[in-house]
Amino acid sequence: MKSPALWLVLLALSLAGSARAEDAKLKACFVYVGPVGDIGWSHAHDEARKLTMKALPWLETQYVESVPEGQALPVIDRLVKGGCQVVFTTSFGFMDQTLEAARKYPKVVFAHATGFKRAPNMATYMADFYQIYYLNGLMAGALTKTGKVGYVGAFPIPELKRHISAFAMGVRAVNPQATVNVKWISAWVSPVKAREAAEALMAEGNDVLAFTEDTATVVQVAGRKKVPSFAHYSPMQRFAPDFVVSGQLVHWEKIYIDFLSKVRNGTYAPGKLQEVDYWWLLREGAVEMGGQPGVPINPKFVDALKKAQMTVGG
Amino acid sequence: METSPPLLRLSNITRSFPGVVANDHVSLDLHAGEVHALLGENGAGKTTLMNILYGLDAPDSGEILVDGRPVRMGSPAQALRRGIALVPQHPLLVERHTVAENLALGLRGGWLMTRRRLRATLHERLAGQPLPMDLDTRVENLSAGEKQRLEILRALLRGVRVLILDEPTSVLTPQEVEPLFQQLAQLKSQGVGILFISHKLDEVLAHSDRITVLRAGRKVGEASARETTREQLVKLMLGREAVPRPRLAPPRPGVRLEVQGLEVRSDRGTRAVKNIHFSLAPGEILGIAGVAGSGQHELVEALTGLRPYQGQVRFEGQPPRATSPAELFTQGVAHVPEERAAGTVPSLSVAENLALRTWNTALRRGPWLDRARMEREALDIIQTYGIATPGPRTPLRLLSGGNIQRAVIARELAGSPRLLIAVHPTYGVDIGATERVHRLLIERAQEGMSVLLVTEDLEELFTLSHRVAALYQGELRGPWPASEVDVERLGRMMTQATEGAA
Amino acid sequence: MIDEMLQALLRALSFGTPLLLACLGTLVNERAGVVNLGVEGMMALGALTAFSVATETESLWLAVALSLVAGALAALLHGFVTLTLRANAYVSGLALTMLGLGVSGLLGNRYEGAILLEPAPELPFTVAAGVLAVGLWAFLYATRPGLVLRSVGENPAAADVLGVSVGGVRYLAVAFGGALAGLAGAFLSLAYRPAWTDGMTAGLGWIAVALVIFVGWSPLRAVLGSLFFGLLYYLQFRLQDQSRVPTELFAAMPYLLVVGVLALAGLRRTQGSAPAALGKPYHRGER
Amino acid sequence: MIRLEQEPRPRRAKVLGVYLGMGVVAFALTGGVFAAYGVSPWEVYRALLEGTLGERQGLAEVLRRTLPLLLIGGGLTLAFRVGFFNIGAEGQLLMGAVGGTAVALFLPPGALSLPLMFLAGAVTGGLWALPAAWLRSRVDVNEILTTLMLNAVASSFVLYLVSGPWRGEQVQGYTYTDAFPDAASLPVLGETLVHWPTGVLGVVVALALQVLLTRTSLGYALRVVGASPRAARYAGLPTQRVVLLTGLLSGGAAGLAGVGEVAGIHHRLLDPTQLSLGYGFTAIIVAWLARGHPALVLLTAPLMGVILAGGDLLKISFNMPFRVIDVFSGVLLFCLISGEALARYRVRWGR
Repeated sequence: MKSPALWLVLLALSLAGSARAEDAKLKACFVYVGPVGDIGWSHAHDEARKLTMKALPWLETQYVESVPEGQALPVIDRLVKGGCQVVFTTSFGFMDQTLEAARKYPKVVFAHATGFKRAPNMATYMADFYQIYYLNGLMAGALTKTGKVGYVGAFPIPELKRHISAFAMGVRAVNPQATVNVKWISAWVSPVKAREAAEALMAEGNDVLAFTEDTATVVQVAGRKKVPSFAHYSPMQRFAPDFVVSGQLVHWEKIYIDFLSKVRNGTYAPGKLQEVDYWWLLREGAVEMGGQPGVPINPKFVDALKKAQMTVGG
Repeated sequence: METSPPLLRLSNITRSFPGVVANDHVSLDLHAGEVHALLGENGAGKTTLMNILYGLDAPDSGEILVDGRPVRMGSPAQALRRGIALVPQHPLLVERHTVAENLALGLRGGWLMTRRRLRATLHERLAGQPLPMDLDTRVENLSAGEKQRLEILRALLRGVRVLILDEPTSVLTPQEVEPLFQQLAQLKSQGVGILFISHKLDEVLAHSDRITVLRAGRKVGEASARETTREQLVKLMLGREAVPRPRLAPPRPGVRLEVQGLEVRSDRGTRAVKNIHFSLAPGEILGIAGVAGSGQHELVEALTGLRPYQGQVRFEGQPPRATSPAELFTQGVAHVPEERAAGTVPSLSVAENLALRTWNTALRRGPWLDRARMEREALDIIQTYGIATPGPRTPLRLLSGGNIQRAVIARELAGSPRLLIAVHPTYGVDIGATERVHRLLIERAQEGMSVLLVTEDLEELFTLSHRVAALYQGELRGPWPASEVDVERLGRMMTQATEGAA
Repeated sequence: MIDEMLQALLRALSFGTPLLLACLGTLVNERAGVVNLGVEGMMALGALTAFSVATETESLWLAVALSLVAGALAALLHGFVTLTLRANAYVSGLALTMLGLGVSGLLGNRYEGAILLEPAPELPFTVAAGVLAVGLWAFLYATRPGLVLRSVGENPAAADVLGVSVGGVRYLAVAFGGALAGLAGAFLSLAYRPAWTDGMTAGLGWIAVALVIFVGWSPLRAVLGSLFFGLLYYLQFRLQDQSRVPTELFAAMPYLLVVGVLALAGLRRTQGSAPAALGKPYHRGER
Repeated sequence: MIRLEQEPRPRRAKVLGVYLGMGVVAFALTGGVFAAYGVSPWEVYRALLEGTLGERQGLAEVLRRTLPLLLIGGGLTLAFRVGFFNIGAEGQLLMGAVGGTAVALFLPPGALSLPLMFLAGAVTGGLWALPAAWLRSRVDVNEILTTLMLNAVASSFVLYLVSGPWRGEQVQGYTYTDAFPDAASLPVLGETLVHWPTGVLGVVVALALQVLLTRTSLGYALRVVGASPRAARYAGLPTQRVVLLTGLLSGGAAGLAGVGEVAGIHHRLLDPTQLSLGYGFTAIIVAWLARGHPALVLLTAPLMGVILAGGDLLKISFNMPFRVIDVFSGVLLFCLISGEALARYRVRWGR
């Protein structure tokens, strides 16, 4: 570069180019609490991110995995600096820091999953399963012969308690004497604990299993002992094709596509988000029943379930 | 022209370590049926030469020839294959294994080795040799002599042609020495070449055919044992004449230490020391002899505050006011421990090592350590006792073994103790250094310090002590005035159950 | 009741298998005098190797074989650093743990959520571990190589002067220890829970290391020890809602028990059975 | 065949050279991992340097990561010098956080809140190391295993607290305590998370431990016990008390770091896996590098801070999996201990 004039021209060109690109693209960034590798929570968000990318050609995304709680702020700092216009934080533990980031970056749109605090530029969202859990509970109640349904739970937090309650209500609806027995394993990902907890439940006579843990361990363990089970969060029917009855699947992309489209067309903008709270359920398609997409109930169990006499609600 | 080449020939072996030339063009021959002694002070290069010969170390230059053919001794395995076996100074045995297992480690061939099979094999292979001990005894329960015999048996199992013995008598009692040399004579008659390393002139003169003398890594002389004299050898070894020792002064009246009915338990909980009585006068040196494991370790630990005991101990008429070694030291009880490693911290500086007794008393200023004073006092001790060190801040590990030992003794004497408990004070120290240590002890005794000298070296015991005693299986025999017993009798006391419980 | 006890025994056997395998491996390399705290890392590498090979080639035999190799190679790295380069074995073991968990997590990314069409049965592993325990006992006490191994761990200098290659024996023992840790990993990812998950070894490697001390370096007692821990791990869930004791206490139980057992072993001085030269580097001529 | 010969007094330049060399080897090896991952190592390292030391925000991140490492590293350096292999700093940090939290939640907030929190954290962290120190000094139980096991126990205990008795009223059933009052929160530098008082404490602790070790008579005892337990016994040094004190000091330092994390970053007690980011293990490297001189952690802790912050950067800028950091730490540790060994020996090839 010899002449300053040429410099200026090039600079102007590149600015124009980048301005147009910015105009064309919206950059959304995702902050995950866990690794995207497992098949649980963060994985599901990342799958949704990919689907959203496919659906919205004008979208650009970036993600950061395994961000510990309490360490989200520096990550958000960097993401915003890197040009993120929308930031999704996907763990309850990020709530306060997302709020702080929203205050710090008033022009950026934030959306926090599972939380309850909002700001003019921070919305909340959640795709919840309680309906499906109730439905799964109905099936579990119909399938149990011992009247004991086992549940391997990660942590006793509201989300799980809500789900287990819904599940138990379903079980009781068809089988008032039945009990739902829970074993907590104090871990989101721990195949070893999940297996021994499932074994303990089966030893205690539970003959149907459901769970919240980010691996398919319980499905596999139950399948080996020919015990019916319900998949959790990801398509796990393939891990025990003959014994997964149903389960829950999530479609975060439904929320992401809707949210980002509205950001793009100006419906959502900083200042307008104070009241925006997605609480999406079956109706919105944010969640789906089944152990595999498009298979709400494993055909192998349809007959058995039909045979069971169900009188819901007394 | 030689008709037959020597069994073993070392030719111009040179080996240097950082800072020292351990072997400087050393050559020697060993013929079949010959006992060849390698004589030299500690640090003269004997051990390095032996390590090279046995494949434990490699020379920088020079050659080893077996039957006239140059060979490369890369490892003990190769040495063994050529019929060269080593009996080290400190037996290299697996203490926790049985005699049979230790012997079996030297056997070749045979994968399966049940106890019964092993027994049969050993009995068969050692047919000519009487087994001196039970095959199922654990080695940790053997005496030093038995361990050495085990080492030799193991060498025989491998079909030995050259047997190297490294200071074989240093851990033996006089009673154990004789059978050793008988056994060596027998091996010699069978055509085995024996290379025998020692710094004890008398036994070298008595039991070897030829003598090679090393000094400071160099071969300074070779002679036939019949044609040389003790004086010549000393001169060769030291490079000068020996200096006579000062004379022992009679002890002073009074009692400094009195021990009555002392009983001490070992780590395993057994009674290692039983019902011991003795007393020690000011200026007196009492020598206690005992082979390893006969209780002297526990006795010393009890008297220095390292081990609880039962019975009565009176120091200057009073029971000791303290039991910890540090407090005992301030009361006037010093301790030169059995092993240098126990009394020193090699990675710390010379000054810090010399402060091991005073760090918490003289050198302490409130919570602080007075480093300036520590170094000042260290310099003082270094000069007074002639410790060869570049300076007080040099790490102790860089000093020679003799200087480290001198530093330990100097530190203990610097506190002007009234009682010194010294265990093997000259162990592993060369003749020159030994002389200096002996002179120090005698001089201090003349000034009134009492010494409890515990050693296996009976020669040392008799030259230093006013009275001598022996420990046998935890019981004290004696003490008697040194003039009333001789080495032979004391040797029997330390090893035999029946004789002489006077 | 009988059913319950049988079930508990089955769980102890199943959960105890990887513990026993890793414990036996560690026991052998400690018998040779080498400390290797990297069991957790080697297990993770073995688990990933086994799972990836099984999914790619569908050959369980090959998967098991390569898990042995992976564990052994990782152990040899530890061997090189500690035996040849003479670095601190404890720190090297920690580094191996970090590296093993890190590398397996990194390379295992693509196998997360993958499915193994034909998982391996658990029984052969369990039987193999049991046979191995008895075999090792016989090896240690009734064969010459066994004696050599023990001697190297007790007094390497004594073995050395008799022509035993101390370094060679130690390298072999370390590799064997690594191979068995790898096999323990393979059991986890092929049979116990046929899938790969980052961090699936869940601290079992560390328990195995502690177990070696607990059982006093005896292969036969290792069987009992691993059964005991297997049982305990299962019972933390089996007993969970049967009492008012908080769940977390049960979760902490295995670790508390390790501490308790070590303390007990210390108080009763049974760790006196540790190989005399354990953790002490040996170098000819530097005694 | 490689043969090593001991070199009693390696030259400083050689030691430094070997260390630097092994550092380069470590970077080259991890560079290989990056390349295998499909990213140019040059680009990674350039971004690493620019993103950590080359900009304010990066520097802030480095500092934030350095704070706990300073404290824990200083304590561990002392512990290693005394021959007490404390690898339970992770658990001691957690227990320190528990102690601090107890003060923050249950004592009336005021000017004394923060000092009391640090004090309580130091005590609880120190006490958590005590059983291991006692077992080690009394019955010779390997402290590596016991401290490690106590990590898991501490983790369970924190979990029990946040999901049980200490669960907050304002957290809607999630497993956290309530947020600390303002008086119990540490001030930070500007908009960053750098809770600087912890840093001040870290520097003070590192220097104090250095002075303790080299200038005091107690320090003399510590060094003797660490270098030669036999000599310590011979001279009647209070070995058992020294080891217990070492446990208390190193555990206490880790406890202080735990208070820093809850009072400076989280402002509440939470799930242990989120609370501590493996600082207790990273600090082992910090301490190992400091080679027995607690003051040296003032250099080595920031070094690991750069690596940790750099690892975060790799996750953000190159979408690399978080395990990259473990690989990096493992390789670095291997290279460093090999380097240490090589520095003390001369390598000879062949016989």
